[in-house]
Amino acid sequence: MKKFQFNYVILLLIVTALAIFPFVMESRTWTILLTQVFIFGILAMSYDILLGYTGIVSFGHAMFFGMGAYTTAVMLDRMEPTIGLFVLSIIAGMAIAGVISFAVGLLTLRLKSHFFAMLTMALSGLFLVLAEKWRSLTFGNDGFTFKAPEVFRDRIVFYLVALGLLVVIYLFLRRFVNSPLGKILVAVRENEPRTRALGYNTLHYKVIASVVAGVVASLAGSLYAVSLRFVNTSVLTMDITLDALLMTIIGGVGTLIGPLLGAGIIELAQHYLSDLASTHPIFERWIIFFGIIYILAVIFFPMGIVGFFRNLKMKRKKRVEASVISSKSKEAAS
Amino acid sequence: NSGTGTSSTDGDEPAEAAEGGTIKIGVLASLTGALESYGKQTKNGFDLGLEYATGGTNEVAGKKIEVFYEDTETKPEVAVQKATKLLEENEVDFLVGSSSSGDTLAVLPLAAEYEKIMIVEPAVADSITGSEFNEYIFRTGRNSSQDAVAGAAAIAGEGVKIATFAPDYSFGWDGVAAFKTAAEKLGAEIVLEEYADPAATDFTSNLQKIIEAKPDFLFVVWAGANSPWNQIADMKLQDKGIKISTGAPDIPALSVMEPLVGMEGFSVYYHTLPNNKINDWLVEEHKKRFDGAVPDLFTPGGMSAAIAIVEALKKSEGDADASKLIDIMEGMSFDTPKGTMTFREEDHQALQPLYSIQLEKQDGVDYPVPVLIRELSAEETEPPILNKK
Amino acid sequence: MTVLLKVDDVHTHIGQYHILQGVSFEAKKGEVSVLLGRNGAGKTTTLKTIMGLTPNSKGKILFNGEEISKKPTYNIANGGIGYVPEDQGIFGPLTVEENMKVAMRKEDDAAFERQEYVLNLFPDLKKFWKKDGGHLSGGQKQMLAMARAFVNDSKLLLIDEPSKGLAPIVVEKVMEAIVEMKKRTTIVLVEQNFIMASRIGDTFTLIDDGETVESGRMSELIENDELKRKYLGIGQRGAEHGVAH
Amino acid sequence: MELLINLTINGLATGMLIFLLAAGLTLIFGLMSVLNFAHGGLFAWGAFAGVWVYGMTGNFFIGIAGALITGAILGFFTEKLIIKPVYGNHVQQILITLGLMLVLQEMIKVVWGPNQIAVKTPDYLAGSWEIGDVILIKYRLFIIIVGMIVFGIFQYILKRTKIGLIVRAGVINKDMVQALGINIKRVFLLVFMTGSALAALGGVLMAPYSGQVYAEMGMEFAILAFIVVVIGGMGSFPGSLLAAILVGLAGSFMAYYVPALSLAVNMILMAVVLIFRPQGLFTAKG
Amino acid sequence: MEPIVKTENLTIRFGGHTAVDHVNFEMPEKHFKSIIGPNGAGKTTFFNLISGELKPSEGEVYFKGQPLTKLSSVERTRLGLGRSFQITNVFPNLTVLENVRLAVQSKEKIRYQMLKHFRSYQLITERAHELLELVLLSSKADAFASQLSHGEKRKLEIAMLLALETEVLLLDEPTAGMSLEEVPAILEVIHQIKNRGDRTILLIEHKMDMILDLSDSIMVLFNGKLLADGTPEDIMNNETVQNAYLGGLYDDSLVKS
Ligand SMILES: Nc1ncnc2c1ncn2[C@@H]1O[C@H](COP(=O)(O)OP(=O)(O)OP(=O)(O)O)[C@@H](O)[C@H]1O
Ligand SMILES: Nc1ncnc2c1ncn2[C@@H]1O[C@H](COP(=O)(O)OP(=O)(O)OP(=O)(O)O)[C@@H](O)[C@H]1O
Ligand SMILES: [Mg+2]
Ligand SMILES: [Mg+2]
Repeated sequence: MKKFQFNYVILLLIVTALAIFPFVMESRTWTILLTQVFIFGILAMSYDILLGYTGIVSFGHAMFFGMGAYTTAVMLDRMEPTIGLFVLSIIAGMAIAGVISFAVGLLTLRLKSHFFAMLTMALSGLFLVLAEKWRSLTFGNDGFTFKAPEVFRDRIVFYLVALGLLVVIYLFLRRFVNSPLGKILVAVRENEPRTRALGYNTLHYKVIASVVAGVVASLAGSLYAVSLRFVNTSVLTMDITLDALLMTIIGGVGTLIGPLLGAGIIELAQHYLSDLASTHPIFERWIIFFGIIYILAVIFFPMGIVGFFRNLKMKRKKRVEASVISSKSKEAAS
Repeated sequence: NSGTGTSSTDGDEPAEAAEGGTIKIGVLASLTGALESYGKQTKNGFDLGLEYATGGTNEVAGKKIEVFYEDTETKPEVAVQKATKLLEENEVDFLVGSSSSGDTLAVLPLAAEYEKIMIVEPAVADSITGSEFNEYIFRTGRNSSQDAVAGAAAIAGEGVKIATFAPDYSFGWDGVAAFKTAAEKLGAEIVLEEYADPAATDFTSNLQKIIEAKPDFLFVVWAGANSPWNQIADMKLQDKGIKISTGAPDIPALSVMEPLVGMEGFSVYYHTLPNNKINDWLVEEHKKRFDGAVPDLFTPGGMSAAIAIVEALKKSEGDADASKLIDIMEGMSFDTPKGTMTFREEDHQALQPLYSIQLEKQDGVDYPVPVLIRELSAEETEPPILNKK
Repeated sequence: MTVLLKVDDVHTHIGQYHILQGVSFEAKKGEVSVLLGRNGAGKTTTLKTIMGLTPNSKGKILFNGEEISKKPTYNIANGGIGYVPEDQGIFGPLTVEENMKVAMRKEDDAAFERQEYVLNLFPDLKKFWKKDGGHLSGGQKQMLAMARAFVNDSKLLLIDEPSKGLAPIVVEKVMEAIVEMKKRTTIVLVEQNFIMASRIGDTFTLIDDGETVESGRMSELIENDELKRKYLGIGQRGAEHGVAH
Repeated sequence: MELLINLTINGLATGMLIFLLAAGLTLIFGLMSVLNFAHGGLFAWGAFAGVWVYGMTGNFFIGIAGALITGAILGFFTEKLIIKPVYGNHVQQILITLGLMLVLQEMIKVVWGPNQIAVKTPDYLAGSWEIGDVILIKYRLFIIIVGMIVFGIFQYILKRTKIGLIVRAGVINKDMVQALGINIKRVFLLVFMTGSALAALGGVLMAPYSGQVYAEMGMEFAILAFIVVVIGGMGSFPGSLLAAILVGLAGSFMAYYVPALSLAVNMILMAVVLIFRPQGLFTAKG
Repeated sequence: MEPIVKTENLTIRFGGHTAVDHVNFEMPEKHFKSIIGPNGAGKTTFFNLISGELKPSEGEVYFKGQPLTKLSSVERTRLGLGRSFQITNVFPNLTVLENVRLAVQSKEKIRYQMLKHFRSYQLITERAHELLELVLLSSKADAFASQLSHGEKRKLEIAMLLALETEVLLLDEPTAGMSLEEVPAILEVIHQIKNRGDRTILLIEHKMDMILDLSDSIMVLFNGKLLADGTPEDIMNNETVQNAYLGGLYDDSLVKS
């Protein structure tokens, strides 16, 4: 499958556009909304590494998101909230997530699809309970607020930071999936036993994938916590995992850029629909429309949005090819 | 920094033009999801409250009042988004809300950051006026401790043995902790603290334990639809001489408490409990407006929040500057459907009366009705001060 | 002899690919018609198209004089057509017994007699009756695939490369079986093993690049070295390994 | 002694209830391997519809019938409109059924309002017997019986008929099954409808048990159902039954002896089972 | 010279059934041996035991004198035991080229490189194309493997095995279902490898003439037991082999195709 060429120029344009956006568009709501989109975009991309590239359906991804969120929140709360500490807390969170995802990976990745998915769900469930019970640290389900570094009080700064990190992560992950190792991940997704027979130790690759995904998810978590200046157990709930899942699928699994779009679409759709609700009473039950969006998404974009456009490209390409093939084989015949 | 909220947004509302200017209030509530009914109660209450306090003019000190409602969906991140929208786009002068403690806690720092008064209603967590307190926060809603004190007042006494049963998360733990101090102050003895998974299908094991502890009372702290009442009845606790006590919830939840008819407990509000003009007006109007429906648990709360704001503005001649308002509101007393409330200086918690009640079956009503035993005065239910840093 | 199956200028598209570009042949009652052609010629697709698994975009498929090409697969099958796919289509997690059970359309005595017959033909299946189909050996899978088709009394059997992966002695048995089947049913056979094809086939159809290039009585093909060389590569260097000398 | 009996009986009853919640999913997820996140929605609809009919007619059993029919009808449309395009594609199944879940859950609020609705246990099933210190809650015994009946019926159907085989075969290789003359689409539709009806049954039986129905009950218990189906071993009724009873007993005993962990009991159970038995307790053959 | 592959009492049981039964065999280096035997004799299982897909219930496999039981199939492949599969086993949703590239990549030991772009490894792609040429599959390079016909898949299977360039090649019915026209080509490929004389090859086939043409020696498996192991002549004259495997029709050349 040819990789969709998302060339750097467009990328650059979009990024610069986004970078100047908050200065031209004064609205803070947008700044905040987009910051959310960036953060969940990072989370969704990390999930795509699992789902899209390695073919692993995990129901426990929130676990790593939550680790990042809590590590950062606790550190900023207990110590003087400086930029340095913020960076440190992110790294700490990633480290923890890395170690845990490694252990969890070794423990769970031997299991087959459904059984794996449910086991991850169980483990992240246990982390949720832990956060619920370890109140001295987490204040349980009420959670706690904390001070973000002074510079972030201006939301634009944080917006730019999130955007920056998003771009970095995107470029990194894109290189990662286009590396030889990335190719092997895809092989694992397509036919694990065969991959082993080619001399690749598939468990290693699955663990690597889940560690990368876990670490990136933790980064998203850290940013999320800071964007709210608040954390509670909701960062560890199934909802987070499902959000990541939905964004990935709507955008198109195994496309990396897709999950980003997905994040945008879901966040915006949610924003607008719930807005409508406050204006037009018919939209009081806007969640219904939200659900319908999911359903239509699958029916009209079964491969996700990016997947959909790729297929168009493919089709055009193939038509040409098809004719080539048949002509070639004709030659062969004579 | 952008936090002053005075940065001009694109497309000013015409309201701004109205001479004397406008006061803007942003109300955060769960208008969808599990807490939907709470959110709606607050909303209706707040509308009526404004109308009552401004005598229908919807103006205070010559300024129009404009209200914006936002749905937090009971998700902290959404709450923050919506709150910021209110503060930035709508440039509200007050925040009100919200239906869940999580959402509210997430929004608290914004009030401080934007230096706007936030009236907390009806979120119950002690930490809001405790560890997470900041000076912009005022709470018209009662907190866990007040519930607890009221609960204790209803049943605790010298040598009374009490077991508690609560859901196994912050709300439950807070509630029980607060209740314990209150009850023990009254000389009661807590013989057992049981916690259960709020989503559990089966509570009988916990009840089993409670039975064995042989308490005089079982005090239940509960919230959420999946309630234990049926199983309490099935396990025949009452027959075993264990009296049940708990806080009377809102009407929909009351309707599932059939099995507990006769129990003594406390209530934050039921429309027949308070006896004052404002409440009569509330019930009256509410019935008119919502084809016969009576105000429910958190409707008066919403109303009280509105009244508090209007009263404060009257005193400040419509000046919405937070620092001024804080001085005014600290210690301010105001009349609400639940009688007179007073924002306590130290933690801005509104001291308010609660009600010690008994559940009775009344014909014509398809749910057990809380009937007044006695009103617990604001002083009596005064909670400990928890925001000493 | 009456024509049971008539495939008339059938075109089939899979995705954007134009796979079959005009396949035509007839299968007469009680005969064995063999489809021949190099890898990728379109033999399997032809059978799939008849079964309605890859619907044709053009042309007619008449079974008993009735147009079946627009019918859903299960109707076609119930109309009395049995199919032995190239990839055997064994239900791995199901036991041999269960595989047979799913296949058996009517569970009457006749059916169980036929089952007895095939189990005697392929004793391995009886031996591994309770074993997962997925755990069978390659050849045993092939046997099971055929057994599944043989238990029903079909008017027409479509068999895709039956001899593939079978030990010579079993190939021999399969041939006997097919000859036996001929008495009751008509057979369309895709077979690479030319010897086998030439022995049991009555007619042949040569497919190349999705088109019928030649068809006629098998005897004619056996005579016609030119054809054999052109489309079957028989007689080229190394191809001695393909046929008897 | 009485204590143990009580814990065990209540554990069993809860287990049976959970089994009933999961029975439908055992067919849809376990057997047809459709990741149906809308199961909870069907479950809740069964509960509300059933309770509504029960309220109208005053007869609990008519209520049950109502639930079954509602479930079947919902199942019919769900399969035709939602599931059919996504058979065999778990990723799409997750998205589309989650969408459906939201719709179903909110529609409940549209039809019956956002508040929970109280449900009375019919008098002849209400209350409990007390023998010594052993408390027998009538409704729970009723649940146990219904559970056994449902289990019996489906064991019989799956053992005696080919239907189970056909579904499993169809999941593996649809084309081949059709080439064998089976209208697999129809079979799937029927099985899915049955599964939905069972989900609805679980819902309506849950109602008097907990004394109320509320829109969110779906999501809450769907998770439980998934846990049971998976640790039971995808698509095996004995597996689901055993798993459900394990969950029930574990819950009951944990809550008594290790209350601190009772919040985590299901997760612990699932983790332990899967780590030591990665294929679940039973295989579909069991 | 010590054998490159050796088995001692190699045995595996599936439930009651013994699929491979105390097989002792030795494989001299750079030797070409074919394995024949009735269906279900245990040939593929024997391969699976050597390549590590299955673990023996008894006995041991040695590679250059080193016992393998502890090693996974992965490690064995890396050591130099490559195998092709009887039931075609490729990556259906990847292009034919990708399929082969993955095999080459493994041979080139580019296994954990995650920061360079895969295109910076031109040689891999080039090598992959060569191999496709070799098995006459170039025209399908960009088609998805799932779109190949059966015979084409068999060729891909072989290309992937060759890509690994392992010392020992285990070929499981490489030409099953390959058309008469294609067989010679594949045969040609195998011949080339054999003639290069640096590979050890084990071949499972039912096409007798092909076996006779290629093999230095033939071993016969029968109900999991090693029935005979010897020169083609000995085997062809072996009573049991004729009756139980080749069948009566042997002399009249049917079996030769
Ligand atoms: N799903 C598909 N998509 C695209 N092309 C396909 C697909 N299936 C088959 N083809 C192409 O159609 C042609 C015919 O395939 P088919 O399987 O009918 O050949 P065949 O005659 O059976 O070959 P063989 O003898 O190897 O089985 C081949 O070139 C193949 O590449
Ligand atoms: N995983 C397994 N579980 C159970 N039985 C098995 C398994 N694999 C193989 N068998 C049995 O072991 C025997 C040998 O199988 P194997 O595949 O080795 O035969 P084979 O010699 O390759 O036959 P063929 O020539 O048909 O490929 C067969 O009877 C088969 O049923
Ligand atoms: Mg074919
Ligand atoms: Mg074999």
